Amino acid sequence: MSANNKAAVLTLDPWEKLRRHTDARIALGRCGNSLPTARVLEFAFAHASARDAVNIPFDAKALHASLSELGVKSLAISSRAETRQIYLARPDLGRQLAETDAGRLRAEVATPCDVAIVVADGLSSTAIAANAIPFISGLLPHFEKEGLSTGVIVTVRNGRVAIGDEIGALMQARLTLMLIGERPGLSSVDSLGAYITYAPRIGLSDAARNCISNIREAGLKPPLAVAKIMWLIREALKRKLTGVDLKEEQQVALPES
Amino acid sequence: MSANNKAAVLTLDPWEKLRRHTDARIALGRCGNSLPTARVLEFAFAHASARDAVNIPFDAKALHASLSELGVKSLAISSRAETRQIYLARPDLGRQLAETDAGRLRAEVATPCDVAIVVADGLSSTAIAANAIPFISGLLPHFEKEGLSTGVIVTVRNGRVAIGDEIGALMQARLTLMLIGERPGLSSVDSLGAYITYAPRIGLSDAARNCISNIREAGLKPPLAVAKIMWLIREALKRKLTGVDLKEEQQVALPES
Amino acid sequence: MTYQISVGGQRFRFVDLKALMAKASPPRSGDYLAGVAAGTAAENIAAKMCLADVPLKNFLTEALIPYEDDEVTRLIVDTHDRQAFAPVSHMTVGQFRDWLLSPAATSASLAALAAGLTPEMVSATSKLMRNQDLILAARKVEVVSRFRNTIGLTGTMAVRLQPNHPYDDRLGIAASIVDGLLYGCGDAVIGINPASDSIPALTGLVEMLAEIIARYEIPTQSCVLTHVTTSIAMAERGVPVDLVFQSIAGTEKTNASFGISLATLREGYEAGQSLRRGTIGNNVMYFETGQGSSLSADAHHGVDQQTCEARAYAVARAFHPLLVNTVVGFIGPEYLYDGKQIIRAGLEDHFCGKMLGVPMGCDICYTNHAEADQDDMDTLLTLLGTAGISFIMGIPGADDVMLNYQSTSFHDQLYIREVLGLKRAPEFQQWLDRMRVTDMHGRLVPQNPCQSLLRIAI
Amino acid sequence: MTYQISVGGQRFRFVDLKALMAKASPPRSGDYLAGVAAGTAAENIAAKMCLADVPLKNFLTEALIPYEDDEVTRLIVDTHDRQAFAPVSHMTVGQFRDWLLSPAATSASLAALAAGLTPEMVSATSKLMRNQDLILAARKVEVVSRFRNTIGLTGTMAVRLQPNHPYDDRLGIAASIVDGLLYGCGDAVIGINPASDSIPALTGLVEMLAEIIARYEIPTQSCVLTHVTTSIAMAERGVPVDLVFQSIAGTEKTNASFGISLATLREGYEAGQSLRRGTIGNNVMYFETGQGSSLSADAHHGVDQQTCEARAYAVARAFHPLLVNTVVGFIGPEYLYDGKQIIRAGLEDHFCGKMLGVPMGCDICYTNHAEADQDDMDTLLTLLGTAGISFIMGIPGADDVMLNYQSTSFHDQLYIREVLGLKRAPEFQQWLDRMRVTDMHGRLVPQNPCQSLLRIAI
Ligand code: B12
Ligand code: B12
Repeated sequence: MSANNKAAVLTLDPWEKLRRHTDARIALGRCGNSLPTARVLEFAFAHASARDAVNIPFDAKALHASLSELGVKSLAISSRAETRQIYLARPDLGRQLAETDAGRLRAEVATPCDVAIVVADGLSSTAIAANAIPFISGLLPHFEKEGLSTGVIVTVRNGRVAIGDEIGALMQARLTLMLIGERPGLSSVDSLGAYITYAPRIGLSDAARNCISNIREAGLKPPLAVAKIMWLIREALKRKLTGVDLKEEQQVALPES
Repeated sequence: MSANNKAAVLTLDPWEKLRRHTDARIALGRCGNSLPTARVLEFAFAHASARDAVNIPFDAKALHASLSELGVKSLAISSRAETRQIYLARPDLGRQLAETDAGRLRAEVATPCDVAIVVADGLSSTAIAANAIPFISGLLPHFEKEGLSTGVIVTVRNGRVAIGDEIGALMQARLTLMLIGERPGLSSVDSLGAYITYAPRIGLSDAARNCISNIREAGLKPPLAVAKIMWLIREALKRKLTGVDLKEEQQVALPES
Repeated sequence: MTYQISVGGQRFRFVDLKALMAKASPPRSGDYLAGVAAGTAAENIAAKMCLADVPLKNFLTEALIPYEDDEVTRLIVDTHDRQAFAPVSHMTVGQFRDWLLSPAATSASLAALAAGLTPEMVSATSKLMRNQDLILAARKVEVVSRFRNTIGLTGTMAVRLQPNHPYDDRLGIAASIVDGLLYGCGDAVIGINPASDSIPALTGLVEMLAEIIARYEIPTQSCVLTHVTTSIAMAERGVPVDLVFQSIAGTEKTNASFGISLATLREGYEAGQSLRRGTIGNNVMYFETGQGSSLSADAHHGVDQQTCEARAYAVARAFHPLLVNTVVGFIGPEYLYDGKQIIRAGLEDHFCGKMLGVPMGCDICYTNHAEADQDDMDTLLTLLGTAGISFIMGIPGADDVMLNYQSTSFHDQLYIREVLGLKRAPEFQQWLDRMRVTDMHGRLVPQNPCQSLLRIAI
Repeated sequence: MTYQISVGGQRFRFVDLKALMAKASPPRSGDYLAGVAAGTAAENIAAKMCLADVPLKNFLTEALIPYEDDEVTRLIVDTHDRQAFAPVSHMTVGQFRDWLLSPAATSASLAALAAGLTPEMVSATSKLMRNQDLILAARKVEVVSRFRNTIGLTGTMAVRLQPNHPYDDRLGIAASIVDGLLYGCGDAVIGINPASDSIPALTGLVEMLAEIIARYEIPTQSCVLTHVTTSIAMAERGVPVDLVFQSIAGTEKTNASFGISLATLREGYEAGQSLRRGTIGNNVMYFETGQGSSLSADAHHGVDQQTCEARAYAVARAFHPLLVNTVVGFIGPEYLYDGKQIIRAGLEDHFCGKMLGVPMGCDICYTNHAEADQDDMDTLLTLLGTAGISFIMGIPGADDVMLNYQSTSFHDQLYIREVLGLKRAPEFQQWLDRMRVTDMHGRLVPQNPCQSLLRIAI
């Protein structure tokens, strides 16, 4: 029996050095055809952590503090999904403003604006905690330079992408920029998505938006994401549309790997 | 294609007449190797019904009314499993008397008795509703004839077999006779089990009991079950034991099929 | 038309065929969310019983979504082949289930029948079937498609190599491709979900894949899973697009929410054909689907989510796809709550797709907000392997670092090949032997650093 | 000895090996009920990681239930074969898992190893394994046992014909036997659970089965599943008992609650042997087990229910059983809550039993108070078929009209044979051909009313 012969049990993959190019789980090796024990358990632990990440409550207070440091006014509202459990089961409720909040928001809106910036926890409040401020602080100077007005920044607890339509409409914005926590993965629980919708109003479908995804330090870094979104916003306002008919054509240099 | 040829689809089993001997699902036929649609759906409906049967609440009032018609005093108590859901999840609680009930029972007990009769819903209150009275009304005349005393008949909501140990001890009974609803099956949701335990006291195991099962009209009919239990009770009291060392040896005629 | 039945002393009424179908569906969260599910277990079974007695013919006259309102309904009705339907046209849904499981239903008779079946018929039938029935019937069907290799032969199972990267880094993607090829994956397609939507960036990815496939003469095809309109734009510029991808769904309105219509798909199909990049076949489309998308887009018309899904396969088959992939647990628990519902849906989708003649694969997967884990994936993989699935996903370590969900891994496909003896697409298998990735029995051989495929990632 | 580990910035402590094992178990209701389960998913995985590093040797010195207190522990320790253990004695639990899945673990090496393994070792290993691992490893093992036919050969699966009746009516039982035989079932055993506990009644049943087997020269064995002491009593009176049955569990105290001890089992074994009724082998014992029985009897000593169960197989193997059957979902949701937990437990039990060298079958089943249905049974059946299960149950229509639970049916075994190509015990298959129940490929042939086996039920 070759039990004493460790080499016969584990087959290593001689391309481990490729791991520096990606977070993907490559070159894991195998015992027979199977994943080695250590890899199985790492995966299981990552799964436990990702599941927890879904339920970490959104810290709106901290976000609002940081926003006011940036000198921006903000307003915290909620969707109709009152608990995290309801949020998961009822995406329809995550797309609607809690009843009293529509009024509160309307009261805040003095004049129409170009871009309504909305920040929602989505499926990962961690994504917001980690990436919303880096993104917004990179974005606002561009807005200022290009003369784009924003209203109050609205933060949403238990929000879905489409809730930005109602918010943008209430704010009489030409375009909604929604920053939302993407569902957590095993290797990244902090990935941010940015969705833009021209002429936001209730009832739009996803075909009417554009999206930039995987915004985070180990993904599309916030400064690069800002450059991409600025290109899209400029084109959208110029061509008066977002969605499938708007295709990103600019050559953005990707970071070195 | 032989689709038009119905015979090629369904293979019948030419022993359907054997069905008169049993409720078992025999001679179902087949399409290829599979169960015909009608049989699959009958099964599914029976499953839905059996699941419901587990949750039909125990109608203690009706039982007590019938018992008093038989001229017997009875006392309704509960186990510590307060809801049906808790009952299913926590068999340990189903084995313990609710706190105040022990006192209530003690107050009822004037003198020791030979047999403590306990009736518990178990997993099927339907079994109790259908078979407890036929069984008890057949049993009591034998008790009277043979001079066996019983105390108050105790009925238990959300009870397990072993709760009879505590009750029998409190009643200072020589033996507990527990009638309990067996878990519902697809073809019978009303099957009663009868368990006897000599010298009942907390902490006994099932090795110390005997059991008669499947008591119902389409199973072991109540009168026959009474005959069997009387034999066991007599032997138990004579030999001062129940459990694995007590084996039923009498030749009981089985009903004709 | 209303439907009714008495069972167990109770009378059950169903306002129409749509309601009957919905209430006959095995329980799942999406149908509850949509408010179309049965209220009790008894009603659920009664609906099945009632549905069992509905003649298959009824589905040809009683459209679940009106002909006038929906181009998918029009496609289904207009392309229905009455002659192919004839052999089963006298049957009820229940009799059809029996027939499917009987020896009368063979690989040949089922192939001939496919064009005569509508998605509603097969969806209805599946609702009467247990898991074992879905497996038994599906494994009788052989759907073969070809581009640069042969997918779907009985006894084979292909794998999509899915080398995603969070910012489309070429070396990162290449590293995953190497990993996948050296684990013997990639015969279904080497398919990247791009994080980016920028045409220049996507073009770069398409070219990179084309180059790898050409350099190593890999008998497989590539795909960059971007929006069909983007693929069309690239094809028009002469970018070497192999397969044209699109997410599709079973109602016109859902497709509209995806920014497509049948006309868009037709354009995509023609764009793909125009490039003539297939060598042994012309199946140029790669579609993805999944229960819940119509409800998510508020475009389900009160039709249960499984039937919406089956209708997506009718959309697919109109374009002779190489691959149709139900991404079964991808969206989340609001549509398929847990492992059990995902497993059931995976088996249903595979069965329905195969019955309709579509080359059906499954992304056996779940998200981190659902009640499921890798054990459930092992289970569904084993069941679908037994059912004769055409292809599955291969993702490094089962963890997609860009789409944020878990699927099947390169190791998982080895597992299922080992226990069920499933082979790869024959052309690809020969190539693997030639490249010394596997031995002649298809078993992996240990690699050394001189393996030429390693050069892909430098 | 305490165990600890740091993962993800958190430190986890486990007071002893018993606690570590319990907290490393996949979630199940019984371990929660017992208060031994991990509190969080993170703790559960951390426990697995910690357990992976425990040397297998530790299980030989750190008894989960003290040697002094429990005769099952004494049996395990006293019969442990150090020489058989040698090849893996240097491994940790995690390394042992890897080894099991590697080509080093073969049918031959695993057979040689069995006596060197303790139930705690295999239980610990299983806790690190995914469903696919449990399948892959178990299918390498071949455990063969014999009485009047050969059970457990690779590529075969036997079926217990279970013809129960609510009041042991002979004709009722005979009717179910006819049904089962004509569906090609009964090679594992024709085994009745008697409703009655009366010795005269039981004797009648034993004689009836002996007579049927003799009259039709069926190469199989019978069993009346009464208490072992009753079988002993019958054997002493010369009643033709083939197999001696007993429910067993993994702790002395649980066995006591069943009214047995190792000594009782030894007596039963000798009683069975004394009758010399086997023709081609002497495996006379039939045992049943199932997770949860120790907790139910308040006799688990804080050990998790799966480990208690694995210890039952150590009890079983001491008596060279013909059949060991884990009745996996039999007791109820308080031990295995739903289909998922039942499926997982079935795979674990099969794996652990096979590793310990026991001829493992499974009663794939559930009760009406559990969250499970026939779809879950189809799933588990397919998985266990793939894993190489020795035998399963065959019950008319899957509905046991006496024990009140649902299991696998005569039809179900046909399904799994069809999709996986599993054969019957060879002697029994030959008999079925001879009796024109099946053709030479083992496929059922249509019957007519002249089939002589129909006379069993008149
Ligand atoms: C889930 C998902 C879907 C689901 C959405 C349904 C649902 N109920 O969730 C389905 C499978 C239907 C889907 C479809 C498509 N998706 Co998508 N999807 C995702 C995914 C994995 C997660 C999104 C998320 O977490 N949202 C956050 C939650 C909290 O918000 P939500 O309100 O519940 O989710 C909404 C949005 O996610 C939106 N949505 C989903 N995908 C897309 C894509 C685009 C372009 C837009 C505008 C909106 C959109 O749909 C949801 C319901 O309204 C992301 C990857 C990622 N890491 O984010 C890709 C992703 C966003 N999708 C992508 C693409 C390309 C598509 C398709 C266009 C593919 C195609 N060729 O058809 C289609 C069509 C989208 C559309 N216009 O409707 C790309 C976008 C690339 C880009 N930069 O533009 C991403 C980044 C993945 C990828 N690289 O392939 N998708
Ligand atoms: C479930 C069950 C078991 C479970 C019990 C564990 C549990 N937590 O439930 C297990 C698998 C461990 C079991 C074991 C045995 N059982 Co049993 N069991 C049943 C079953 C299917 C259902 C019981 C029920 O619904 N009880 C009602 C619920 C509400 O009460 P409970 O308090 O939760 O249940 C307790 C009793 O059921 C008791 N119990 C279970 N079986 C037996 C058997 C005997 C003889 C006694 C005294 C008590 C007993 O254990 C439970 C926990 O304390 C019945 C069949 C039926 N239709 O009733 C057979 C049945 C009662 N068992 C039977 C037998 C023979 C046995 C065994 C003796 C088999 C053997 N040879 O070892 C063993 C040992 C029992 C013992 N002395 O402990 C026979 C009894 C025949 C008779 N007339 O005496 C029955 C009728 C089935 C059969 N025909 O084979 N059993």
